Amino acid sequence: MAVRVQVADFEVAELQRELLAGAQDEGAIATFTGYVRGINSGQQVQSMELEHYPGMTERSIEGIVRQACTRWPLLAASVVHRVGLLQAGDQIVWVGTASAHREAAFSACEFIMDYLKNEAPFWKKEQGPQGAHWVDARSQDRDRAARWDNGTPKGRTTK
Amino acid sequence: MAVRVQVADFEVAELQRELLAGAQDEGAIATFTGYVRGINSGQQVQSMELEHYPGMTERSIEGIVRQACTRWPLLAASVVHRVGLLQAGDQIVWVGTASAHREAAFSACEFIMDYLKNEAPFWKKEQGPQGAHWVDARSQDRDRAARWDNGTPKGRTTK
Amino acid sequence: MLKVLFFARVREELGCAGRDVVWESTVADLDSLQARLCREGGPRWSQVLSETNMIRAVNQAVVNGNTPLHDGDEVAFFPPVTGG
Amino acid sequence: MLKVLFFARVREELGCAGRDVVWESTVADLDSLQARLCREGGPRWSQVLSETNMIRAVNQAVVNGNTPLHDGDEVAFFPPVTGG
Repeated sequence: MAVRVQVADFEVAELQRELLAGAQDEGAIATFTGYVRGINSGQQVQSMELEHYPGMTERSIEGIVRQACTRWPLLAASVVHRVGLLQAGDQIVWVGTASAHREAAFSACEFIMDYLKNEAPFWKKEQGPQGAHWVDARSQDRDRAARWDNGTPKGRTTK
Repeated sequence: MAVRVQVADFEVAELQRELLAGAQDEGAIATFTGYVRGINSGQQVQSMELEHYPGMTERSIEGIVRQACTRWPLLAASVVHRVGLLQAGDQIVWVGTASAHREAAFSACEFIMDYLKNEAPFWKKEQGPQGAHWVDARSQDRDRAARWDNGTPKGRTTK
Repeated sequence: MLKVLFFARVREELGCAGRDVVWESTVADLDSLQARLCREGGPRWSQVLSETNMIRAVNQAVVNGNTPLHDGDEVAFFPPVTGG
Repeated sequence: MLKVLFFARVREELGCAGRDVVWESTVADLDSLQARLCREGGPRWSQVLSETNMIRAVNQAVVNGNTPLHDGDEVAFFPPVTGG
Protein backbone atom coordinates (compact mmCIF):
# COMPACT_ATOMS: atom_id res chain seq x y z
CA MET A 1 0.00 0.00 0.00
CA ALA A 2 1.54 3.29 -1.11
CA VAL A 3 0.05 6.76 -0.90
CA ARG A 4 1.91 9.69 -2.41
CA VAL A 5 0.98 13.35 -2.63
CA GLN A 6 3.53 15.05 -4.85
CA VAL A 7 4.24 17.97 -7.15
CA ALA A 8 6.13 15.81 -9.66
CA ASP A 9 4.44 14.04 -12.56
CA PHE A 10 4.20 10.24 -12.51
CA GLU A 11 4.69 7.34 -14.93
CA VAL A 12 1.71 4.97 -15.05
CA ALA A 13 3.81 2.04 -16.27
CA GLU A 14 6.23 2.41 -13.35
CA LEU A 15 3.41 2.70 -10.82
CA GLN A 16 1.71 -0.37 -12.23
CA ARG A 17 4.99 -2.31 -12.14
CA GLU A 18 5.56 -1.35 -8.50
CA LEU A 19 2.01 -2.31 -7.56
CA LEU A 20 2.49 -6.06 -7.98
CA ALA A 21 6.30 -5.88 -7.87
CA GLY A 22 7.07 -9.27 -9.33
CA ALA A 23 3.89 -10.95 -8.11
CA GLN A 24 2.08 -10.41 -11.42
CA ASP A 25 1.28 -14.12 -11.53
CA GLU A 26 -1.08 -13.65 -8.56
CA GLY A 27 -3.52 -11.07 -9.77
CA ALA A 28 -4.90 -8.52 -12.14
CA ILE A 29 -4.74 -4.74 -11.95
CA ALA A 30 -7.42 -2.09 -12.35
CA THR A 31 -6.29 1.53 -12.64
CA PHE A 32 -7.76 4.97 -12.96
CA THR A 33 -5.92 8.02 -14.28
CA GLY A 34 -7.42 11.49 -13.98
CA TYR A 35 -6.29 14.46 -16.06
CA VAL A 36 -6.80 18.20 -15.66
CA ARG A 37 -9.89 19.17 -17.66
CA GLY A 38 -9.53 21.70 -20.45
CA ILE A 39 -13.15 22.71 -19.98
CA ASN A 40 -15.01 22.48 -16.68
CA SER A 41 -18.64 23.49 -16.17
CA GLY A 42 -18.53 25.19 -19.58
CA GLN A 43 -15.50 27.35 -18.79
CA GLN A 44 -12.11 27.02 -20.43
CA VAL A 45 -9.35 25.94 -18.06
CA GLN A 46 -5.72 26.69 -18.93
CA SER A 47 -4.12 25.70 -15.66
CA MET A 48 -5.03 24.84 -12.12
CA GLU A 49 -3.51 25.31 -8.71
CA LEU A 50 -4.21 22.32 -6.53
CA GLU A 51 -4.00 23.06 -2.81
CA HIS A 52 -4.05 20.39 -0.11
CA TYR A 53 -3.83 20.00 3.66
CA PRO A 54 -0.38 18.50 4.21
CA GLY A 55 -0.56 15.63 6.66
CA MET A 56 -4.32 15.28 6.69
CA THR A 57 -4.39 14.54 2.97
CA GLU A 58 -2.02 11.59 3.27
CA ARG A 59 -3.77 10.32 6.41
CA SER A 60 -7.20 10.54 4.86
CA ILE A 61 -6.11 8.72 1.69
CA GLU A 62 -4.35 6.04 3.73
CA GLY A 63 -7.58 5.58 5.65
CA ILE A 64 -9.53 5.16 2.41
CA VAL A 65 -7.06 2.62 1.08
CA ARG A 66 -7.12 0.68 4.36
CA GLN A 67 -10.91 0.62 4.19
CA ALA A 68 -10.75 -0.74 0.65
CA CYS A 69 -8.32 -3.45 1.78
CA THR A 70 -10.75 -4.52 4.51
CA ARG A 71 -13.64 -4.56 2.14
CA TRP A 72 -12.16 -6.43 -0.81
CA PRO A 73 -9.46 -9.12 -1.09
CA LEU A 74 -6.73 -6.86 -2.47
CA LEU A 75 -3.12 -7.82 -3.07
CA ALA A 76 -2.07 -4.17 -3.31
CA ALA A 77 -3.43 -0.65 -3.75
CA SER A 78 -1.67 2.62 -4.53
CA VAL A 79 -2.69 6.23 -4.88
CA VAL A 80 -0.67 9.09 -6.34
CA HIS A 81 -2.19 12.56 -6.26
CA ARG A 82 -0.43 15.62 -7.59
CA VAL A 83 -0.61 19.09 -6.04
CA GLY A 84 0.63 22.51 -7.10
CA LEU A 85 0.39 24.13 -10.53
CA LEU A 86 -0.96 21.83 -13.27
CA GLN A 87 -1.78 22.49 -16.92
CA ALA A 88 -4.88 21.29 -18.79
CA GLY A 89 -4.25 17.70 -19.91
CA ASP A 90 -1.73 17.00 -17.15
CA GLN A 91 -2.10 13.82 -15.12
CA ILE A 92 -3.54 14.68 -11.72
CA VAL A 93 -4.40 11.39 -10.00
CA TRP A 94 -3.67 7.68 -10.35
CA VAL A 95 -5.27 4.84 -8.43
CA GLY A 96 -4.17 1.24 -8.93
CA THR A 97 -5.64 -1.85 -7.26
CA ALA A 98 -4.52 -5.44 -7.61
CA SER A 99 -6.50 -8.54 -6.76
CA ALA A 100 -6.85 -12.16 -7.76
CA HIS A 101 -10.51 -11.29 -8.43
CA ARG A 102 -11.13 -8.76 -11.13
CA GLU A 103 -14.41 -7.58 -9.62
CA ALA A 104 -12.59 -6.73 -6.38
CA ALA A 105 -9.92 -4.77 -8.27
CA PHE A 106 -12.56 -2.76 -10.19
CA SER A 107 -14.78 -2.10 -7.19
CA ALA A 108 -11.92 -1.07 -4.92
CA CYS A 109 -10.47 1.27 -7.56
CA GLU A 110 -13.82 2.98 -8.10
CA PHE A 111 -14.44 3.12 -4.34
CA ILE A 112 -11.11 4.85 -3.72
CA MET A 113 -11.73 7.35 -6.54
CA ASP A 114 -15.20 8.19 -5.20
CA TYR A 115 -13.73 8.90 -1.79
CA LEU A 116 -10.79 10.87 -3.21
CA LYS A 117 -13.24 13.18 -4.94
CA ASN A 118 -15.34 13.52 -1.85
CA GLU A 119 -13.29 13.25 1.31
CA ALA A 120 -9.62 13.97 0.70
CA PRO A 121 -8.69 17.58 1.45
CA PHE A 122 -7.77 18.91 -1.99
CA TRP A 123 -9.01 22.15 -3.50
CA LYS A 124 -8.80 23.15 -7.14
CA LYS A 125 -8.38 26.74 -8.25
CA GLU A 126 -8.83 26.94 -12.00
CA GLN A 127 -7.24 29.61 -14.16
CA GLY A 128 -8.83 30.46 -17.51
CA PRO A 129 -9.33 33.44 -19.84
CA GLN A 130 -11.91 34.86 -17.37
CA GLY A 131 -9.43 34.72 -14.49
CA ALA A 132 -9.04 32.38 -11.55
CA HIS A 133 -11.79 30.79 -9.48
CA TRP A 134 -12.17 28.05 -6.89
CA VAL A 135 -13.97 24.97 -8.12
CA ASP A 136 -17.23 24.32 -6.29
CA ALA A 137 -17.84 20.89 -4.78
CA ARG A 138 -20.35 18.93 -6.83
CA SER A 139 -23.17 17.28 -4.93
CA GLN A 140 -23.00 14.52 -7.56
CA ASP A 141 -19.66 13.40 -6.14
CA ARG A 142 -21.08 13.27 -2.61
CA ASP A 143 -23.95 11.15 -3.88
CA ARG A 144 -21.57 8.74 -5.59
CA ALA A 145 -19.49 8.26 -2.48
CA ALA A 146 -22.60 7.76 -0.36
CA ARG A 147 -23.53 4.79 -2.56
CA TRP A 148 -20.95 2.72 -0.70
CA ASP A 149 -22.27 3.52 2.78
CA ASN A 150 -24.75 0.67 2.86
CA GLY A 151 -22.25 -2.02 2.00
CA THR A 152 -22.70 -2.17 -1.76
CA PRO A 153 -23.70 0.36 -4.36
CA LYS A 154 -27.25 0.12 -5.57
CA GLY A 155 -26.27 -0.53 -9.17
CA ARG A 156 -24.94 1.64 -11.92
CA THR A 157 -26.53 3.87 -14.43
CA THR A 158 -25.72 3.25 -18.07
CA LYS A 159 -25.32 6.94 -18.87
CA MET B 1 -11.41 2.30 -30.93
CA ALA B 2 -8.59 -0.19 -31.39
CA VAL B 3 -8.69 -3.95 -31.03
CA ARG B 4 -5.49 -5.95 -31.31
CA VAL B 5 -4.88 -9.69 -30.98
CA GLN B 6 -1.14 -10.23 -30.97
CA VAL B 7 1.71 -12.51 -29.93
CA ALA B 8 3.92 -9.57 -28.90
CA ASP B 9 3.91 -8.11 -25.41
CA PHE B 10 2.51 -4.62 -24.90
CA GLU B 11 3.42 -1.46 -22.98
CA VAL B 12 0.62 -0.14 -20.79
CA ALA B 13 1.97 3.42 -20.80
CA GLU B 14 2.04 3.50 -24.60
CA LEU B 15 -1.47 2.06 -24.88
CA GLN B 16 -2.79 4.58 -22.39
CA ARG B 17 -1.09 7.43 -24.26
CA GLU B 18 -2.60 6.28 -27.56
CA LEU B 19 -6.05 5.98 -26.01
CA LEU B 20 -6.63 9.71 -25.57
CA ALA B 21 -3.89 10.73 -28.01
CA GLY B 22 -3.47 14.33 -26.93
CA ALA B 23 -7.07 14.78 -25.76
CA GLN B 24 -6.20 14.07 -22.12
CA ASP B 25 -7.87 17.34 -21.14
CA GLU B 26 -11.25 15.84 -22.08
CA GLY B 27 -11.46 12.76 -19.93
CA ALA B 28 -10.20 10.18 -17.51
CA ILE B 29 -9.02 6.65 -18.17
CA ALA B 30 -9.88 3.35 -16.52
CA THR B 31 -7.75 0.32 -17.38
CA PHE B 32 -7.54 -3.36 -16.61
CA THR B 33 -4.44 -5.50 -17.05
CA GLY B 34 -4.62 -9.27 -16.74
CA TYR B 35 -1.58 -11.49 -16.14
CA VAL B 36 -1.02 -15.22 -16.56
CA ARG B 37 -1.73 -16.87 -13.22
CA GLY B 38 1.02 -18.84 -11.53
CA ILE B 39 -1.58 -20.96 -9.77
CA ASN B 40 -5.01 -21.68 -11.21
CA SER B 41 -7.63 -23.85 -9.49
CA GLY B 42 -4.94 -25.05 -7.08
CA GLN B 43 -2.54 -26.20 -9.79
CA GLN B 44 0.81 -24.64 -10.54
CA VAL B 45 1.04 -23.02 -13.98
CA GLN B 46 4.44 -22.49 -15.59
CA SER B 47 3.31 -21.43 -19.02
CA MET B 48 0.20 -21.31 -21.12
CA GLU B 49 -0.63 -21.67 -24.78
CA LEU B 50 -3.41 -19.32 -25.71
CA GLU B 51 -5.31 -20.36 -28.84
CA HIS B 52 -7.84 -18.17 -30.63
CA TYR B 53 -10.12 -18.17 -33.67
CA PRO B 54 -8.42 -15.74 -36.05
CA GLY B 55 -10.95 -13.36 -37.53
CA MET B 56 -13.82 -14.22 -35.22
CA THR B 57 -11.82 -13.12 -32.19
CA GLU B 58 -11.21 -9.63 -33.57
CA ARG B 59 -14.81 -9.33 -34.80
CA SER B 60 -16.28 -10.43 -31.51
CA ILE B 61 -14.12 -8.03 -29.51
CA GLU B 62 -14.94 -5.17 -31.88
CA GLY B 63 -18.60 -5.98 -31.35
CA ILE B 64 -18.17 -5.83 -27.58
CA VAL B 65 -16.35 -2.52 -27.77
CA ARG B 66 -19.01 -1.06 -30.08
CA GLN B 67 -21.69 -2.17 -27.62
CA ALA B 68 -19.84 -0.45 -24.79
CA CYS B 69 -19.62 2.75 -26.87
CA THR B 70 -23.38 2.69 -27.41
CA ARG B 71 -24.05 2.08 -23.78
CA TRP B 72 -21.76 4.64 -22.16
CA PRO B 73 -20.48 8.06 -23.29
CA LEU B 74 -16.95 6.95 -24.13
CA LEU B 75 -14.25 9.06 -25.75
CA ALA B 76 -12.20 5.97 -26.62
CA ALA B 77 -11.80 2.28 -25.85
CA SER B 78 -9.03 -0.16 -26.67
CA VAL B 79 -8.41 -3.86 -26.18
CA VAL B 80 -5.14 -5.75 -26.59
CA HIS B 81 -5.21 -9.52 -26.11
CA ARG B 82 -2.15 -11.70 -26.49
CA VAL B 83 -2.13 -15.20 -27.97
CA GLY B 84 0.49 -17.93 -28.27
CA LEU B 85 2.93 -19.12 -25.62
CA LEU B 86 2.91 -17.07 -22.41
CA GLN B 87 4.75 -17.53 -19.11
CA ALA B 88 3.27 -17.16 -15.62
CA GLY B 89 3.28 -13.47 -14.73
CA ASP B 90 3.18 -12.31 -18.37
CA GLN B 91 0.69 -9.67 -19.38
CA ILE B 92 -2.19 -11.30 -21.24
CA VAL B 93 -4.89 -8.68 -21.70
CA TRP B 94 -5.32 -4.92 -21.45
CA VAL B 95 -8.54 -2.96 -21.67
CA GLY B 96 -8.59 0.84 -21.55
CA THR B 97 -11.63 3.10 -21.60
CA ALA B 98 -11.74 6.89 -21.63
CA SER B 99 -14.67 9.08 -20.73
CA ALA B 100 -15.45 12.50 -19.34
CA HIS B 101 -17.43 10.61 -16.67
CA ARG B 102 -15.43 8.32 -14.45
CA GLU B 103 -18.36 6.02 -13.74
CA ALA B 104 -18.75 5.42 -17.50
CA ALA B 105 -15.04 4.63 -17.87
CA PHE B 106 -15.14 2.13 -14.98
CA SER B 107 -18.38 0.45 -16.03
CA ALA B 108 -17.38 0.12 -19.69
CA CYS B 109 -13.98 -1.32 -18.78
CA GLU B 110 -15.52 -3.93 -16.48
CA PHE B 111 -18.24 -4.70 -19.05
CA ILE B 112 -15.66 -5.33 -21.78
CA MET B 113 -13.60 -7.57 -19.46
CA ASP B 114 -16.67 -9.60 -18.47
CA TYR B 115 -17.46 -10.21 -22.12
CA LEU B 116 -13.85 -11.00 -23.04
CA LYS B 117 -13.82 -13.73 -20.43
CA ASN B 118 -17.13 -15.06 -21.59
CA GLU B 119 -17.68 -14.52 -25.29
CA ALA B 120 -14.43 -13.98 -27.14
CA PRO B 121 -13.06 -17.18 -28.70
CA PHE B 122 -9.87 -17.74 -26.71
CA TRP B 123 -8.82 -21.02 -25.14
CA LYS B 124 -6.11 -21.46 -22.53
CA LYS B 125 -4.00 -24.59 -22.30
CA GLU B 126 -1.96 -24.50 -19.13
CA GLN B 127 1.37 -26.26 -18.69
CA GLY B 128 2.51 -27.21 -15.19
CA PRO B 129 4.51 -29.90 -13.38
CA GLN B 130 1.57 -32.29 -13.90
CA GLY B 131 1.59 -31.73 -17.66
CA ALA B 132 -0.68 -29.74 -19.94
CA HIS B 133 -4.44 -29.33 -19.69
CA TRP B 134 -7.16 -27.17 -21.19
CA VAL B 135 -8.69 -24.69 -18.79
CA ASP B 136 -12.39 -25.30 -18.16
CA ALA B 137 -14.83 -22.45 -18.60
CA ARG B 138 -16.02 -21.14 -15.26
CA SER B 139 -19.76 -20.69 -14.84
CA GLN B 140 -18.90 -17.72 -12.58
CA ASP B 141 -17.70 -15.78 -15.61
CA ARG B 142 -20.92 -16.48 -17.49
CA ASP B 143 -22.91 -15.26 -14.52
CA ARG B 144 -20.89 -12.06 -14.36
CA ALA B 145 -21.43 -11.30 -18.03
CA ALA B 146 -25.15 -12.05 -17.75
CA ARG B 147 -25.41 -9.27 -15.12
CA TRP B 148 -25.31 -6.73 -17.92
CA ASP B 149 -28.14 -8.26 -19.95
CA ASN B 150 -30.92 -6.35 -18.20
CA GLY B 151 -29.41 -2.93 -18.75
CA THR B 152 -27.50 -2.52 -15.50
CA PRO B 153 -25.82 -4.92 -13.15
CA LYS B 154 -27.77 -5.71 -10.02
CA GLY B 155 -25.10 -4.41 -7.70
CA ARG B 156 -21.75 -5.69 -6.64
CA THR B 157 -20.66 -8.04 -3.99
CA THR B 158 -18.02 -6.82 -1.57
CA LYS B 159 -16.10 -10.09 -1.67
CA MET C 1 -17.49 -25.42 -50.54
CA LEU C 2 -17.96 -25.22 -46.76
CA LYS C 3 -14.90 -24.40 -44.67
CA VAL C 4 -15.03 -26.34 -41.40
CA LEU C 5 -12.77 -25.39 -38.47
CA PHE C 6 -12.02 -27.01 -35.11
CA PHE C 7 -10.41 -25.28 -32.14
CA ALA C 8 -8.73 -26.07 -28.84
CA ARG C 9 -9.68 -29.37 -27.18
CA VAL C 10 -11.93 -30.27 -30.13
CA ARG C 11 -9.09 -29.71 -32.60
CA GLU C 12 -6.75 -31.81 -30.46
CA GLU C 13 -9.18 -34.67 -29.91
CA LEU C 14 -10.01 -34.87 -33.61
CA GLY C 15 -6.36 -34.41 -34.59
CA CYS C 16 -7.67 -31.98 -37.19
CA ALA C 17 -7.67 -28.18 -37.41
CA GLY C 18 -10.13 -28.03 -40.27
CA ARG C 19 -11.35 -29.52 -43.52
CA ASP C 20 -13.38 -28.55 -46.56
CA VAL C 21 -16.73 -30.11 -47.34
CA VAL C 22 -18.35 -29.74 -50.77
CA TRP C 23 -21.64 -27.93 -50.31
CA GLU C 24 -24.67 -29.86 -51.55
CA SER C 25 -28.31 -30.16 -50.53
CA THR C 26 -27.51 -32.95 -48.06
CA VAL C 27 -25.37 -30.57 -46.01
CA ALA C 28 -27.60 -27.52 -46.35
CA ASP C 29 -27.90 -27.03 -42.62
CA LEU C 30 -25.67 -27.28 -39.58
CA ASP C 31 -27.13 -30.47 -38.11
CA SER C 32 -26.79 -32.25 -41.47
CA LEU C 33 -23.21 -31.14 -41.79
CA GLN C 34 -22.43 -32.36 -38.28
CA ALA C 35 -24.07 -35.73 -39.03
CA ARG C 36 -21.98 -36.00 -42.20
CA LEU C 37 -18.75 -35.22 -40.30
CA CYS C 38 -19.58 -37.85 -37.68
CA ARG C 39 -20.42 -40.45 -40.32
CA GLU C 40 -17.23 -39.84 -42.29
CA GLY C 41 -15.02 -39.48 -39.21
CA GLY C 42 -16.19 -42.59 -37.41
CA PRO C 43 -16.79 -43.21 -33.67
CA ARG C 44 -14.12 -40.78 -32.46
CA TRP C 45 -15.60 -37.85 -34.39
CA SER C 46 -19.13 -38.84 -33.41
CA GLN C 47 -18.17 -38.81 -29.78
CA VAL C 48 -16.21 -35.54 -29.81
CA LEU C 49 -18.67 -33.55 -31.91
CA SER C 50 -21.61 -34.73 -29.79
CA GLU C 51 -20.22 -33.35 -26.52
CA THR C 52 -23.01 -31.43 -24.82
CA ASN C 53 -21.07 -28.21 -24.30
CA MET C 54 -19.93 -27.98 -27.96
CA ILE C 55 -20.26 -24.48 -29.36
CA ARG C 56 -20.99 -24.02 -33.07
CA ALA C 57 -20.38 -20.89 -35.10
CA VAL C 58 -21.38 -20.05 -38.67
CA ASN C 59 -19.48 -17.26 -40.43
CA GLN C 60 -17.78 -16.36 -37.15
CA ALA C 61 -20.97 -15.90 -35.16
CA VAL C 62 -22.09 -18.38 -32.49
CA VAL C 63 -25.41 -20.03 -33.35
CA ASN C 64 -27.86 -21.80 -31.06
CA GLY C 65 -29.63 -24.75 -32.64
CA ASN C 66 -29.77 -25.69 -36.28
CA THR C 67 -29.26 -23.13 -39.03
CA PRO C 68 -29.16 -23.18 -42.84
CA LEU C 69 -25.76 -23.34 -44.56
CA HIS C 70 -24.90 -21.80 -47.90
CA ASP C 71 -22.05 -22.44 -50.28
CA GLY C 72 -18.99 -20.56 -49.05
CA ASP C 73 -19.97 -20.54 -45.36
CA GLU C 74 -17.37 -20.96 -42.63
CA VAL C 75 -18.41 -23.33 -39.84
CA ALA C 76 -16.55 -23.83 -36.57
CA PHE C 77 -16.81 -26.28 -33.67
CA PHE C 78 -15.19 -25.42 -30.34
CA PRO C 79 -15.46 -25.86 -26.56
CA PRO C 80 -16.60 -23.09 -24.17
CA VAL C 81 -14.20 -20.16 -24.32
CA THR C 82 -11.71 -19.32 -21.57
CA GLY C 83 -10.20 -15.97 -22.53
CA GLY C 84 -9.02 -12.88 -20.67
CA MET D 1 -1.15 26.31 22.21
CA LEU D 2 -3.77 25.57 19.51
CA LYS D 3 -2.56 25.57 15.91
CA VAL D 4 -5.27 26.98 13.65
CA LEU D 5 -5.11 26.48 9.87
CA PHE D 6 -7.14 27.87 6.96
CA PHE D 7 -7.24 26.43 3.45
CA ALA D 8 -8.28 27.35 -0.08
CA ARG D 9 -11.03 29.96 -0.40
CA VAL D 10 -11.14 30.44 3.38
CA ARG D 11 -7.39 31.08 3.51
CA GLU D 12 -7.67 33.56 0.65
CA GLU D 13 -10.67 35.41 2.04
CA LEU D 14 -9.08 35.75 5.46
CA GLY D 15 -5.68 36.58 3.97
CA CYS D 16 -4.28 34.17 6.53
CA ALA D 17 -2.96 30.60 6.25
CA GLY D 18 -2.93 30.00 9.98
CA ARG D 19 -2.32 31.36 13.43
CA ASP D 20 -1.63 30.15 16.94
CA VAL D 21 -4.09 30.65 19.78
CA VAL D 22 -3.04 30.16 23.41
CA TRP D 23 -5.14 27.35 24.86
CA GLU D 24 -7.20 28.34 27.90
CA SER D 25 -10.53 27.37 29.38
CA THR D 26 -12.37 29.97 27.28
CA VAL D 27 -11.31 28.19 24.06
CA ALA D 28 -11.75 24.65 25.36
CA ASP D 29 -14.09 23.67 22.56
CA LEU D 30 -14.39 24.29 18.82
CA ASP D 31 -17.36 26.67 18.94
CA SER D 32 -15.62 28.81 21.57
CA LEU D 33 -12.46 28.94 19.49
CA GLN D 34 -14.44 29.95 16.42
CA ALA D 35 -16.24 32.69 18.40
CA ARG D 36 -12.87 33.95 19.64
CA LEU D 37 -11.44 34.03 16.07
CA CYS D 38 -14.49 35.97 14.84
CA ARG D 39 -14.31 38.44 17.72
CA GLU D 40 -10.61 39.08 17.27
CA GLY D 41 -10.77 39.13 13.45
CA GLY D 42 -13.69 41.50 13.09
CA PRO D 43 -16.61 41.49 10.61
CA ARG D 44 -14.64 39.89 7.75
CA TRP D 45 -13.60 36.88 9.83
CA SER D 46 -17.08 36.57 11.34
CA GLN D 47 -18.60 36.46 7.90
CA VAL D 48 -16.11 34.01 6.35
CA LEU D 49 -15.99 31.58 9.28
CA SER D 50 -19.80 31.52 9.53
CA GLU D 51 -20.34 30.30 5.97
CA THR D 52 -22.80 27.41 6.13
CA ASN D 53 -20.69 24.95 4.17
CA MET D 54 -17.57 25.49 6.30
CA ILE D 55 -15.83 22.25 7.22
CA ARG D 56 -13.95 21.98 10.50
CA ALA D 57 -11.27 19.46 11.36
CA VAL D 58 -9.55 18.74 14.67
CA ASN D 59 -6.24 16.90 14.58
CA GLN D 60 -6.70 16.21 10.86
CA ALA D 61 -10.10 14.56 11.19
CA VAL D 62 -13.31 16.26 10.08
CA VAL D 63 -15.74 16.86 12.96
CA ASN D 64 -19.47 17.50 12.87
CA GLY D 65 -20.71 19.86 15.53
CA ASN D 66 -18.89 21.12 18.57
CA THR D 67 -16.03 19.16 20.12
CA PRO D 68 -13.63 19.68 23.07
CA LEU D 69 -10.18 21.11 22.35
CA HIS D 70 -7.02 20.28 24.26
CA ASP D 71 -3.71 22.07 24.46
CA GLY D 72 -1.65 21.11 21.39
CA ASP D 73 -4.61 20.39 19.12
CA GLU D 74 -4.52 21.31 15.44
CA VAL D 75 -7.71 22.91 14.16
CA ALA D 76 -8.52 23.60 10.50
CA PHE D 77 -11.25 25.49 8.67
CA PHE D 78 -11.83 24.85 4.99
CA PRO D 79 -14.48 24.77 2.24
CA PRO D 80 -15.90 21.54 0.74
CA VAL D 81 -13.14 19.55 -0.94
CA THR D 82 -12.76 19.25 -4.71
CA GLY D 83 -10.01 16.67 -5.29
CA GLY D 84 -9.36 13.94 -7.81
